[in-house]
Amino acid sequence: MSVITAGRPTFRLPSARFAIAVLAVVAFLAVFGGTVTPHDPLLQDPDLALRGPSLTHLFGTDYLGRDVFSRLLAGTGTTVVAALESVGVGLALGVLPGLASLWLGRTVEWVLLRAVDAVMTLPFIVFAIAVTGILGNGLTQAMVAIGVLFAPLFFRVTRAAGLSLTRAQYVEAAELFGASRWRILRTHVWGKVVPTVAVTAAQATGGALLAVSSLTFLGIGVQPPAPTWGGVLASELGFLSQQPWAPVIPAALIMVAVAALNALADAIRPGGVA
Amino acid sequence: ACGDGTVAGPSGTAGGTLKWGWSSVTSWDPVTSSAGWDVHLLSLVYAGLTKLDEKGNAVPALATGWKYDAAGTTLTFTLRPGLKFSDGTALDATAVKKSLERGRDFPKSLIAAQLANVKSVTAPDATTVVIGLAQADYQIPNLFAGKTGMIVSPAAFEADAAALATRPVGAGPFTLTSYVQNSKATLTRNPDYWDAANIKLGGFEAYPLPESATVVAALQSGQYDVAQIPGSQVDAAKAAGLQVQVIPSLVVAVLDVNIAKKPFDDPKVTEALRYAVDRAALLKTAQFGHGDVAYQPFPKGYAGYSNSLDGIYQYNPDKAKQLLAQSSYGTSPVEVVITTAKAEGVPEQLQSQLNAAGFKATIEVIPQAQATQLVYVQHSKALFVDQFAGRDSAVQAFQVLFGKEGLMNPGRQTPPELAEALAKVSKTPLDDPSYPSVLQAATAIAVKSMPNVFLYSVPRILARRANVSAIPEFTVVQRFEGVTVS
Amino acid sequence: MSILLSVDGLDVTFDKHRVLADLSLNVEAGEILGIIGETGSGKTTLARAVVGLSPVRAGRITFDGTDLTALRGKARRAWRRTGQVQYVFQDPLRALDPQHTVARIVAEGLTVAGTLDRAAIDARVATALTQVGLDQSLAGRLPGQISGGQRQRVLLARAVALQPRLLLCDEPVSALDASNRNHVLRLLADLRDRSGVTVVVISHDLSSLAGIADRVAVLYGGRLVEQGPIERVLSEPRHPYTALLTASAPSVRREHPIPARALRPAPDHQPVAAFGPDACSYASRCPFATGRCTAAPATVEDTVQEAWSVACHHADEWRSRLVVGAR
Amino acid sequence: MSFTIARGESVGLVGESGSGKTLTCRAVLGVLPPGVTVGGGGLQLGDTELTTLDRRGWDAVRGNRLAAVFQDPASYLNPSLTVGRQLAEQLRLKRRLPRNQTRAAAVELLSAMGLRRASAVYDQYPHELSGGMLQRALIAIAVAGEPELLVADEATTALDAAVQAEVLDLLRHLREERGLALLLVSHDLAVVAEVCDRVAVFYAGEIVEQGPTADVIANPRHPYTEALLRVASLGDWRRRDLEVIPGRPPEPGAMPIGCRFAARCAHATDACATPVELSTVDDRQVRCHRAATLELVGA
Amino acid sequence: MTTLLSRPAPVALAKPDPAPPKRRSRRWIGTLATPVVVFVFSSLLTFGLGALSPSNPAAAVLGETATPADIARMNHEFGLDRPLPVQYVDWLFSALQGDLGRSYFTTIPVADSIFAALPVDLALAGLAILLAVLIGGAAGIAAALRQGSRLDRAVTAVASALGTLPPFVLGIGLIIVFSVLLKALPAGGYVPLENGLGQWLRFAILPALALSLDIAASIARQLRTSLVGQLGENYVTGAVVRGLGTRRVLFGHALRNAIGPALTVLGIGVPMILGGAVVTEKIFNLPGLAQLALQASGQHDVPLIQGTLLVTVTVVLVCNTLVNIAVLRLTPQGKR
Ligand SMILES: Nc1ncnc2c1ncn2[C@@H]1O[C@H](COP(=O)(O)OP(=O)(O)OP(=O)(O)O)[C@@H](O)[C@H]1O
Ligand SMILES: Nc1ncnc2c1ncn2[C@@H]1O[C@H](COP(=O)(O)OP(=O)(O)OP(=O)(O)O)[C@@H](O)[C@H]1O
Ligand SMILES: [Mg+2]
Ligand SMILES: [Mg+2]
Repeated sequence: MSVITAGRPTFRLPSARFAIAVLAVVAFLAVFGGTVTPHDPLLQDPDLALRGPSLTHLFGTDYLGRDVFSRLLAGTGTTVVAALESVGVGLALGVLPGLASLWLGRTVEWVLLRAVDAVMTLPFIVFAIAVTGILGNGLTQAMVAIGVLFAPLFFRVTRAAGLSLTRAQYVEAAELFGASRWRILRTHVWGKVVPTVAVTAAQATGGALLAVSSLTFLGIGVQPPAPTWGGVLASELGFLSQQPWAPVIPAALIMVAVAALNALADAIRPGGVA
Repeated sequence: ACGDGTVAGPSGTAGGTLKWGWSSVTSWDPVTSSAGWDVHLLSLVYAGLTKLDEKGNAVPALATGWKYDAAGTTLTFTLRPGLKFSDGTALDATAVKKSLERGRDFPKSLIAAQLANVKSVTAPDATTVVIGLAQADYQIPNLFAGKTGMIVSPAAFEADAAALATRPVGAGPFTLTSYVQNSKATLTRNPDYWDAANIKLGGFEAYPLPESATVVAALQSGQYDVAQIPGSQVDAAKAAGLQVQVIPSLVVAVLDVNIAKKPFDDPKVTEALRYAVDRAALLKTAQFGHGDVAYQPFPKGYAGYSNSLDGIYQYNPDKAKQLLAQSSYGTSPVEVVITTAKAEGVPEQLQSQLNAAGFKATIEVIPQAQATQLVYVQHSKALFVDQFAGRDSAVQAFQVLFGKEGLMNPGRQTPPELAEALAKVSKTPLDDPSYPSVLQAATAIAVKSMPNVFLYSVPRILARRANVSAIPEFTVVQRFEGVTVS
Repeated sequence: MSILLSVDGLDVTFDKHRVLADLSLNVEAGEILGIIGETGSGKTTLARAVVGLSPVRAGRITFDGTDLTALRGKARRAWRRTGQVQYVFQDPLRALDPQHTVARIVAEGLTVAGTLDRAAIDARVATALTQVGLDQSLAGRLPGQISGGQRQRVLLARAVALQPRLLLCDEPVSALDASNRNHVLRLLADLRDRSGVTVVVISHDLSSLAGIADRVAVLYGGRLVEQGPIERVLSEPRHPYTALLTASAPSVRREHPIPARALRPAPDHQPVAAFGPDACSYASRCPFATGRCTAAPATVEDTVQEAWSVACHHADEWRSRLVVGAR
Repeated sequence: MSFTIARGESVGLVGESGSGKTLTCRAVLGVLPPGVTVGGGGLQLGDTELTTLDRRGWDAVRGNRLAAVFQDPASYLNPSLTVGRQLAEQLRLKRRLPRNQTRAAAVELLSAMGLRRASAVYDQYPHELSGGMLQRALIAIAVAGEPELLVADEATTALDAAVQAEVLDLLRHLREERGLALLLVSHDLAVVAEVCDRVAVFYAGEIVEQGPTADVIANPRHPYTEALLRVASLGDWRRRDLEVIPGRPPEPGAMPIGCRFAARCAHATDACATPVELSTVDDRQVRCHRAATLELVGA
Repeated sequence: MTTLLSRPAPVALAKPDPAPPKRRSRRWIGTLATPVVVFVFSSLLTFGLGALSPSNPAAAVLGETATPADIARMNHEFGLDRPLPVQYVDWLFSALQGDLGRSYFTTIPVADSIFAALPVDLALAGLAILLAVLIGGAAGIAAALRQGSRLDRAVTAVASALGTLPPFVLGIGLIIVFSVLLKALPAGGYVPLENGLGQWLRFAILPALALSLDIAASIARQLRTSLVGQLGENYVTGAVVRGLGTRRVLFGHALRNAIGPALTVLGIGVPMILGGAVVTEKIFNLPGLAQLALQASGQHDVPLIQGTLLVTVTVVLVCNTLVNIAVLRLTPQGKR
C-alpha cells in the first residue's frame, strides 16, 4: 500500500494549476453555463445548418443550425451533474461499506469482499445498457449503473486506506494515550482517507465523463435536444463527411476536462504512491 | 413484360457475389417477420405468385397469369409447371394453398389480417390455384407480390416452423446458405428459380448497415459493393467516386396522431398540427433534401397520388396558432408529447416547430422495439414520429394507415365516407380505366379526414462501387434482375 | 527497592504460534532494566503486552498494585490517560503520524488527557523537547523532514511529556551509529537520575545496554533464560545462550574468555533428541543439550547473588563440557 | 583518496553514517547511483583499469574477479526466484557449469557456507529464510564465480550478534580457504577489528587514517579515530558515562577547506583551517596537522 | 484481482529451520475457489436485475388482447409464477447446463444467439489483449529503461492522452486514418476466423486496436512505474554486481517482478475490453455479444440481457483467474 510521506497537496505543480483553472471554468459553466450562452442553445435554423466557425457562431452550427458553442456551454451542467451523480452513487455505495468491512467483523467483511468482486466482473457499458434495458432508459438509471460500477473502486480504496491505518503504529500510540475511537478517526484516519478517496473521486469523475459520452453515443441516458458534451460529440460524428473537424471541439473539451481531473488527482494524491 | 431485362448496362460475367449493406431481417419467415423493410431481403429467398414492376403494378411471377370472375370474389391463378422449392420439394398448387392458409391461420401470423378476406384456397389441379374471397377485392395480385404472398415450402413449416426464422425455404432467386444474426447472410443463386436466366449474380451477401459515419468508408474499402446510405452521406459518397442512385420508394415519414388522446381529442388541435409542421425544413435536415415534401401517403407518379392535395397544408404557424386559440385549450401553449424511438433530428426539429406554433412540446423516447407495443397495440401515445414503408397494395396501405384496425390509426376511428371510398377501390379492377381516379378520391378523403400528418417521402438511396452495374429502380420491393458485379 | 511492574506467568499466542511462554519478570522502581534477545524472541511482544497491545492468553501484569490485564474499555482508557506507563515504539518513522508536526505529536498525550490548557501543554512540549535535546525549531517540522536520530528523540519526547513513571523503550538505538547511540542512552540515564523514571530498554545487541543498565533479562524463543545484575550476568553467564551472546559481541579488544565457536554446535552436530514445543527453547541450538532438555527447565534463583536467576537444566555444569579449541 | 588491497588481504573501512563508505564500494563495483560519477583517479583491479570499462567489460569482471555482499541480504536477492536458481544461474554463467551439474555444485557450495540441509535451502524462496541464512546464501552466490576480491558493505550490520559472529567467522574462513581478498565496510570499529588486517578510517568522504588494524586501534594517530574508539563498544558493562562525538559531520555541499574534522575535534587549533594532506609514517597514513605531536589514547 | 490483495504472509524473522510453507497451497485454493463464489454473487446480481424489471413479459408478448387468464398461463409457461429463489436456482442450474432460456421476443434460444456472437468477442478480445500486451509492454519497458528521456516522456504523454479520449472517438479516428485516408483496411464488418487468419486479421485488427489502446496505455504506465521501481531495487543492483548481462537482468529478474501489477491491470482490463466492445462493435459493425446486449436492451428482452451479462461475467472471471494464476506463479509471495 502507499506510504504516506507528506501531507500537503502539491498544488504548486504547473499541471495542478492548469487543472484547477480548467475545473474552475468547468464548474462555473456547470452552474451558469446556461445563462452566458451567446445564442439560445435550442434555437434552430435549418438554413444555417452545418456551418463552419464564424464570428457569430464560434464553433459553427450543428445539423439543425444550432450554435455549437452555446450548446457546449449550456450542456456543461447536465454533463457534470451526470458525472457527479454517478460518482456520488459510487461514493455512497463504496465508502461506507468499505469502512464497514473493517469494523463489522469477518462475516460482513467476507460477504462485502465477494460482492465487490462480483460487481467488478461486470463489464462497464454492457452493464449500463442492461440496467437501462431493464429499468428504463434515462440519465438517472444510466448514472446509477455507472455509480454501482464505481462502488468497488471506492470500496477498495477506502478499505485499503483504512486497513493500513487500523494497523498503523501511530494509531496504536494514540490508543495508548487513551484516545477514543472517534478522536482517532478525526485526527489520524480522516486526514488520510479523505485525500485518497478524493483522488479516486477525481479520477472516477473523469471516467464518468467518458462513460456518459459513450452512453450518449449509444443513445442511452441524456436525450436530445438537451445539450451535453457527449451528445454534441456523437451527433457531430454523424456529419464527418460534411465537417470533418467538428467533432474535434467537443472531443477536445472532454479530453481537457478528463486530463484536468487526472492532473488534480495526481496533485492531491498524498505524497505520491510509494 | 415480366419486369426483367429493363436494366441497361453490360451484362457482366455471371457468378460474382454482391455484398450488400442493408438492415437485417427480424425473421426469415414471412409470416412472422415484423418489419416492413424485411420484404427486400425476404424476396431474395421467396417468390410469390406475382411480383411488382418498377411502378408497383402486379406482373406474373410464379403464376403465369390470373383471372377474376365477374363478381370479383373468385380469383384463379395459373402456376408455371415444374416449379421447385429450394429443398427440392415441388411447388405446386397444393403447396401454394398450404402456404397461403398458413399465413391466414397460423396463430403467430402477422399477415393474417391481410388475408382475412380470403375465404378459401383450393387447388383443383397441380397448376391451378383458386382463391375464394369474402368480398370483391381486385388488389389481391398486388397483395400477393409482397410478404403476404411469399410461398413457403410446406415441407419445411410442417416439420419445424420455428426453424424458418433462421432457415428459410422458398423458391426465390437465391437460397440462404448461412446466416449469423446481426452479422451476415450468405446466399447463393438458385438455379431452379423460375426467372433464373435473369439473375446474373452468383451469390449475395447481406450485412447489417454500419454507422452512418463509416458507411462511405466501408464502401470505399470494398467491404460492401452496395449499401443504403443516409441523405447526409450522398455528397461524401459521390466525392468518394461511388455511384449514387436515389430510388423513389413508397416509404413516407408520417406522424401517427391519436385523436382519442389529449390534446388531439379537439379537432382544432389536430388541424393546427398540420399547419404547424414545416415539412421542407424537416426534409432538409433529415435527408439533406433528397425526397419530396409529402401531404399524402403515395409518391408522385403512383396511381393513388392525388394532385389536388399538393400544398394543402402549407406551413403556416400563424394559422396553427389561430386554430389553437379557437380550440378548447384556449390561448395558452398546448402541451403535447412527441413520442419517438430516437430523439435526434426530426423529433427535435419538430419540437421546435411546434413550439413556434403555439404548442408546448416535449420529447419522450421509447425503445424502438416497444413502439409496436405502446403505439400500435396499447394506443397509449398521442403523437408518434413514424415511417410508413408502403404496401404492395394500395388498399392494404389504406387499411394500415386509416382502417379501424389499422396499426397507424391509434385513434381507431374511420369516417364512414372513407370506408365507402375504400370499398369502392377494392371493387374496382386494377385495369379498369376509372381505377386511378377512384383511388385518388379515396386518398383525398383520407388526407382531409384523418389526423395522420405526412411529412416527406423517403427515397431509397443506394451507393455502389464501380464494379457493380446499375441497380434497377423498383419503387416497392428492390429486385436484382440483371445486376452484375465484376 | 519496591517492585513497580510485575509480570507473572505471561503467555502470548498469535494464531497458534506461542510467542511468549510462562514468562515472569519484575521491574523495580527506579532501575534501568535491559531486555535482550535475538530477533523474534518476543521482546516487542512483551513490551506491548504490558501496555495492552498484545493478545494475552494467560498471566497477570501488575503495575504498582493495578492489575493491567483486567482493565477493559473505559477503565483502561481512563488508566491510559494517566500516562504512567509509556511505550516508545521500535520504529520511529511508523509510529509518528506523517501529517502531524513534531509539536502536535509531542502534545498528543496531553491533549488526549485533557487536564491541561493550551498554554500549559505548550510549555510541557517545550520542556520535553529540551529534555531529549531537540531544538525548538524542529517543533514545526513533519516527521519526514527530520533525521532518524531526531525522530527517535521525538518519540521519546512524546513519552516524556506525560511524565511517566515507567518508560518502555523498544530498541531505541539499534538504528543509530555509535555516537548517536551513546547520546540517546545518556538521555535515558539522565531521565532516570533526574526524574526517577523507571526505564526498560529493549535491545537485540549488548552494546545498546553498555554503561546504563542495572539489570539485564535475556529472552530466547519467548522464554526468559537468565536475568540478573548486568555485570555479573555478562561476565559470568550461567546460561549457554547468554554466554554465546557475550562471546559473539564484537569488541575492539578481542578479549572474550570463551570463543563463540565453542558455544555453537559443530557443523556436523546431531541433536540428541527431538525437541517439541514444550522443550527448552534453546535446546535445538544448544551444543550442551541432553535428553533432559525435552522438558522446559525451571527458573532457578542463584543461591549467593540475589535476583540472579537462570532457566537451564545444565546451568551448573555446561562449562565443564566446553571444548576450547584454537580460534 | 586511495587505498590498495593486496591479494588475499582484508581491509576494513570504518566511519560514521554518510562518510562515503558505500559510495566507495559502489565505485569499486561500478554501480554508482545515477547522478554520481567518478570525478578523477582510477580503479585498478590487478592490471585492469576499471573506470574505462564498458558495460560488457564490467560484466566480465563482476562475478568473476569481483563480488559483493550487502547489508540487507533479503533485498539483494530476487524475491520471486528460489535461492537455488539464483545460485545456479551464477554457476552456469560465471563458472560455465553445464546445466545438469549446477544443482549438485550449488548444494555443495551452500553447505560449504555452513548452511544445514542445503538441498532444502536450494528450493526455498528468499522470504522463507532467516537473515543469517540469506547472508550465507548471498555469500555463496558471490563466491560462486571464484572472485579475487569480495566487497562486503555492512554485511553483518542487520544481523543478531550471534549470527553476525558466525558470518564473520565464515568470511575469515573463506579468506583462509580461498585466498579471497576482502573489503569490509562497517560503521562499527569492533567488527572491522575482528576480521581485518588493515583498516582505513573514513570521515566526510576522505580517508583520515589508514594502517594495520591492531596498530590503529592500540595507537590511533588521528583524533577522529580516537573519538570512534571512545564511543565504540568496549566489552565493559559497568555503569559509566557514555561518550559522544559532539556535533555533526559536514554536509556534502558545505565541506570546510581545511581539516574536515576540525569543527568537532577536541585538539583543533587555528592551523587546522588550512588544507591537510595524507602523510605517511611507517605503514600508517594520517591526515592531521598535529599527527606527530598529539598523544592519543587507544583501546 | 481478488486474491492478489490478500494479506501478505507475515515474514517470520526467526526461523532456524523453516518448514516448507503451507500458505502457498492455501493461496492456490483461494485463487481457484473465489471465482466460484464470485460467480454465484454475480449471477445473483444478474438475476436480481431481471427480477427488478417492471415490465411483465407475458403482457408484452401477448399484447392488447391478453386476458388475465392468458397472462397467468403465459407466466406459468415462463415459470414466472414461482417464488423468486426457486426461479433463481432453476435459472442458474439451467444456465450451468448451457440453457439460458429463450428470448421473449424472437423465442430463439438465448444460448444460441450468444454462442453465435461469443466467438467474435473472444477472438477480438484475445487479439486486443495480445495487442495491449505487445504495445503496452514494449512502450512500458522502453520508457522504464530510458527513464526521463524524451521517449519516456512521449510514452507517458501518449498514455495519459489515450486515457482521456472517449472510446468511440478512437474507433472513428482509426477508421478515418486506416480506411479512409490510407485505404488500407476495411472500415467495419467481420469475417470469422475460419475464413483464414489473414482475412480475419484484416477485419479484426482495427477494432482490436481501438479496444486495446486504452489498456495498452494503462499497461505501459503501470509497467513503467513498477519496472522503474524494480530497477531501483537492491536485487537488481545485486544482479548487476554479479556480472549478469543487461538483458538477463531485465528479462530474467526485474521484469519478472514488475509484471505482476501490469498483469493485474490486464485482469481489470478484461471487463473493460468486453465493456468497451459495445461501442467498438457498433462503430465497426461487428456481430458481437455487445450488439446483442444493445439490441436486447432496446427490446427489454430480459432473458437475453441476463444471458449476455452472465456469459460476459463468466468470461471475465475465467480471464481473471488465469491472470491470478499467472501472478501467483510469477511471484511466490503474491505481493511484495
Ligand atoms: N501481530 C502478530 N501476529 C503474528 N505473529 C506475530 C505478531 N507480532 C509478532 N509476532 C511473532 O512473534 C514473534 C516475536 O515477535 P517480536 O516482535 O516480539 O520479536 P522481537 O524480539 O521484538 O524481535 P525484533 O528484534 O525483530 O524486534 C515473532 O516470531 C513474530 O513473527
Ligand atoms: N545518489 C546519491 N546522490 C547524491 N549524493 C549521494 C547519493 N548517495 C549518497 N550520497 C551522499 O554521499 C555521501 C556518502 O554516502 P554513503 O552512502 O557512501 O555513506 P556511508 O558511509 O555508506 O553511510 P552509511 O553508514 O549510512 O551507510 C552521503 O553524504 C550521501 O548523502
Ligand atoms: Mg521488536
Ligand atoms: Mg553505507
